Amino acid sequence: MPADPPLLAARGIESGYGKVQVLWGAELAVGARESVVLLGPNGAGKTTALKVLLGLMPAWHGTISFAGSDITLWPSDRRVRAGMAYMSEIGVFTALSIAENLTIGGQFAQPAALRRRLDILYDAFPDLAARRSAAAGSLSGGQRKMLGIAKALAGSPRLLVMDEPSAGLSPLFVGQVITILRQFHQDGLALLIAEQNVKFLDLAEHVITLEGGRTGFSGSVAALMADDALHRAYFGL
Amino acid sequence: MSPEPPPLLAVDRLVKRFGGFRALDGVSFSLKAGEVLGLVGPNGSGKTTCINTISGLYPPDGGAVRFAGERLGGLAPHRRARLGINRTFQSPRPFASLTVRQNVALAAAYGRRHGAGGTVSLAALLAMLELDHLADRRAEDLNSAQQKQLDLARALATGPRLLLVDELAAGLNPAELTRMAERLAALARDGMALLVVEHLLSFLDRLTDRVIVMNAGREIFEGTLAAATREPEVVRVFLGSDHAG
Amino acid sequence: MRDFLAVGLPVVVIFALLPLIYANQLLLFNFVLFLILAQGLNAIYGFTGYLPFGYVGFFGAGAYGFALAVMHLAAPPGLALALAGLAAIVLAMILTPLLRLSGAYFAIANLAAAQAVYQVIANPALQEITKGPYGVSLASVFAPRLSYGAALLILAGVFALVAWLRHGRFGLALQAGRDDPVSAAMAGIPVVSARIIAWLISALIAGLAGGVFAWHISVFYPETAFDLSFSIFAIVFTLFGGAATLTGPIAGVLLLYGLYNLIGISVPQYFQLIYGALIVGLVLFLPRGLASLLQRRGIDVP
Amino acid sequence: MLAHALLGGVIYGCYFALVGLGLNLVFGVMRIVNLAHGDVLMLGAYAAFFLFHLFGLSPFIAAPVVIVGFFLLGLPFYYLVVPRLALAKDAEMLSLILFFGIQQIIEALAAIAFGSSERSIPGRVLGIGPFHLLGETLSRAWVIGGAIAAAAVLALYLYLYHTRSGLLTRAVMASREEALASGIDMHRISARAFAIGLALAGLAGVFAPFMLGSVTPAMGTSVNLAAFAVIIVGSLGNPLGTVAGGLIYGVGLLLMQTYASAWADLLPNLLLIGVLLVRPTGLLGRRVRLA
Repeated sequence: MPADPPLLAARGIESGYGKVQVLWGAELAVGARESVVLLGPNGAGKTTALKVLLGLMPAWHGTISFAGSDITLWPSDRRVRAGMAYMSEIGVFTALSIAENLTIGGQFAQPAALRRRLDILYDAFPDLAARRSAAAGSLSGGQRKMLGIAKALAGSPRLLVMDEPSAGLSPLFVGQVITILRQFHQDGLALLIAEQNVKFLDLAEHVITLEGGRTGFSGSVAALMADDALHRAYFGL
Repeated sequence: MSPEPPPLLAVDRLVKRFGGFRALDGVSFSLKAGEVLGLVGPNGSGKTTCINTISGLYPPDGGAVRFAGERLGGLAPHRRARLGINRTFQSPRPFASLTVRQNVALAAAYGRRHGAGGTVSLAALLAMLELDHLADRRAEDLNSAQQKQLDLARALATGPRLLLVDELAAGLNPAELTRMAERLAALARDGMALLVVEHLLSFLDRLTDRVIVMNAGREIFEGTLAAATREPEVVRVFLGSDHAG
Repeated sequence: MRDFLAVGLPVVVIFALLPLIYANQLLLFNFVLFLILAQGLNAIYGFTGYLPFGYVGFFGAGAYGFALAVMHLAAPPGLALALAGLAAIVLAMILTPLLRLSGAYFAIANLAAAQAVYQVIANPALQEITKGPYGVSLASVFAPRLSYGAALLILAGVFALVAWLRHGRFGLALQAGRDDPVSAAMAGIPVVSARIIAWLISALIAGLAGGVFAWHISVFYPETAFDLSFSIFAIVFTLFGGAATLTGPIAGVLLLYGLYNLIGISVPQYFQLIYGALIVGLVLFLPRGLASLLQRRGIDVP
Repeated sequence: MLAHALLGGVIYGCYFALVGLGLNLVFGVMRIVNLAHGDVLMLGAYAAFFLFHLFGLSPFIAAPVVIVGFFLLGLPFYYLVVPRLALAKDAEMLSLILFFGIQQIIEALAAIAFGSSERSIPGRVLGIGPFHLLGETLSRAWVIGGAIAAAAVLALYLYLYHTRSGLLTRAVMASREEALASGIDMHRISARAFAIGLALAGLAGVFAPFMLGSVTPAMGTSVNLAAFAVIIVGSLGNPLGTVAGGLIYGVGLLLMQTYASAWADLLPNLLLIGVLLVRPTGLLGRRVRLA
């Protein structure tokens, strides 16, 4: 167990939409350079949890810290500046070009640093390099997902938070997404991935399940498999 | 051999497209009076689209919906309500500035089909859904569980023969869940047909054992709920891979 | 009916008696006129959420409907008044497709429509028919006491109508459609046709107001009958008092138009300034008007 | 006559593109309907009038002064008003009513301060003598007004497509939701767009005395209707689509003035209603949200 305080820690998070409460005291932690997969069926509150972590929705209760600062009340642009990146389920601006999407991802970087970063990303995503000025909307679903990842990585974040990267992807592309994420993770990127696709467990060092807006299981993949937490989270039967 | 009466609801190869995306890709099923059918599947599989199309919010792009033997075509939602089709919404949509009583009374006044539902009074309906003590409160002042009950009360006030239930369980506590399941079961016993979209399978399990599993706008399984959770294809769709068996 | 007897009728009676003790009948008439217009706007904005910036278009159509009926048909005032209402309804029917637009576009398109009607009527090319920019004179039917009485009758009818909208099934159905058109449809409410009926009713009220206005002042110009201030005043009075109530617009008219006259009409810009500031303040701090101060405390405002 | 009308129409088209530009930028970025847009234009016109008559400054000097001044006023004004609006349930409708109130305030203050008489600046301050273009003789003031408007449109294009801040602005226009998710500081970008919108309206105002005729405090409403016609005919929410709307409007206006001058005033209103009724999605592009 790492003795260091986690990179990101959320405690007792409650939140929701209007009067509809979705999260009822969720607990989450991601260590530096750690990869965490947040599993759960739809409606369990995964997207809401991620939005609260990024400041896109307010936390009604609870605290969030990142890299030693209490960020509970920070606006989202400040969180992104501090090293969090978020890839929503949409992930890209379809009306803008690939290069523009990446520049938006790296909006807070110095021009020279951004150029270097984009060179690295174009190497890692050759499909994108070939069509820099094409509109993101002209890409296939899988390529869009890749662009979404590249955009989120353009700001050289310490932690990448992703909402269902597998949504709408064929199994082949899911494999490619996992490969590319593993590559950046090995270079030190911490990951928090909300998924219902169990395939992403391949990438996980730690698994957390959300059940009805509360943290259910939290532990290693092996422990998850030993327990029947998985089946319970998904089928509740 | 007397011919079997037609089912109350018959959905025949229903197609609904949004741009190039096929939200419903040829779904067929039927439902008899007094029957409960569960509709499950991952997000985006087309469950709510199915309810929206049957209730008339979306015109279908192909296939047909027949109700009591009649093809509905492009019939407007308010006319479907008067035929006896009603629904609840995933997140409740009350008439926020009206009182609870006005919400339900309007549905009874406008939505009730001729000669239907005369047996249940407004007061009894409010009492049944534990809204009687809130009758004069504005709907916007209710909490989310109460708004869900109001949604159901309003749908029931129209005297439906077919009730489409969209994610009623989310956000209810265990005691509320139990009462809600009992209520829905009682409605079915009285002859109402129910199509229930639900993520919380344990809730569905108390209502029916007949389910359809959808994925990507298509039906991939029809059978009992227990069998569904053992079916590899269903498990794969729910978990996204064949990791767990 | 209770609201009408408690609130509407007393106001009508007071305005029926005031001429006995107060000589400025034109001012009293203007009060009655704005009471009618504010409630007419309330009928569409309060109950359906559609805000007609060009409400004055129906008022002007009514005024000219009345004038044309008198000038060309030699119609007696009663018939001319009916034709004034009809003119506004016809205009509203032509503009019914605007209801397909969402709020802001509806408001702007409606304003453009009012301007267009004004430009047609004021056009010198139509001088033969409308007298164009030179205005009309209806001295033959001038009868201020009669027209004041007619205005009071219209006011009583409008009060009764709004009281009915507040409690009747139809008005509740309109409000349901305003709150959520989708679930209103599932409650069996024909949202679109109900909205159209409210739209026509609201236009009719403005048309009658315009007709009785033409009758009462008898000499006027296109820019008088299509003065945008009629729209602005009706909106401000309704927003200030609280839409979708009977009392709100009445309070708005009595307080704000009272203030307007108390300080004196000589510098209308000061009122425009005050009204503008009021709108800004209302939107930012009290979007549901004075009535909501009471409603928030659970008090039902008739 | 036709060639003259078409050429004049293109010049006017450039000018009306500028009139609609700021309104469309503000709508595209904030989904706010700035009903005081025409009144801001009116203030720009008065600024030019007084700078000329009190200090003898030509509109060429008034233009940069107004652009900078209105931009600097726009920033605090944004923070004072807009963030509160964004919290509301129906922000678009509420913004309409709010800016309607602001319009009334501006109009009243202008009438109190400047009186209601018609003001103008002699056309000769923009240069003397007629202007010859493609064999037609045109008013020099028209040509200059149109050219400056075209330059302003080009400047906005360069800002939106060739600066990082412009890119973020387009990102917000493309998707507010994704812009938030990408960590874009919405308020900073929106405030800037709002201030630019006011500056563009002010600039259009500086040349209004030459393009629209005399200036009065009450001119805002008709300018607004023209501006709405332009952006609805063009492409709502996409500022550069405004150019097409402006050209259609300008050519239409000159043709009407040439061949049916008595009815020319009807054009903006009929165009606005006609487009909204026949093709609520706008002639060229983005949807007008339907009820």
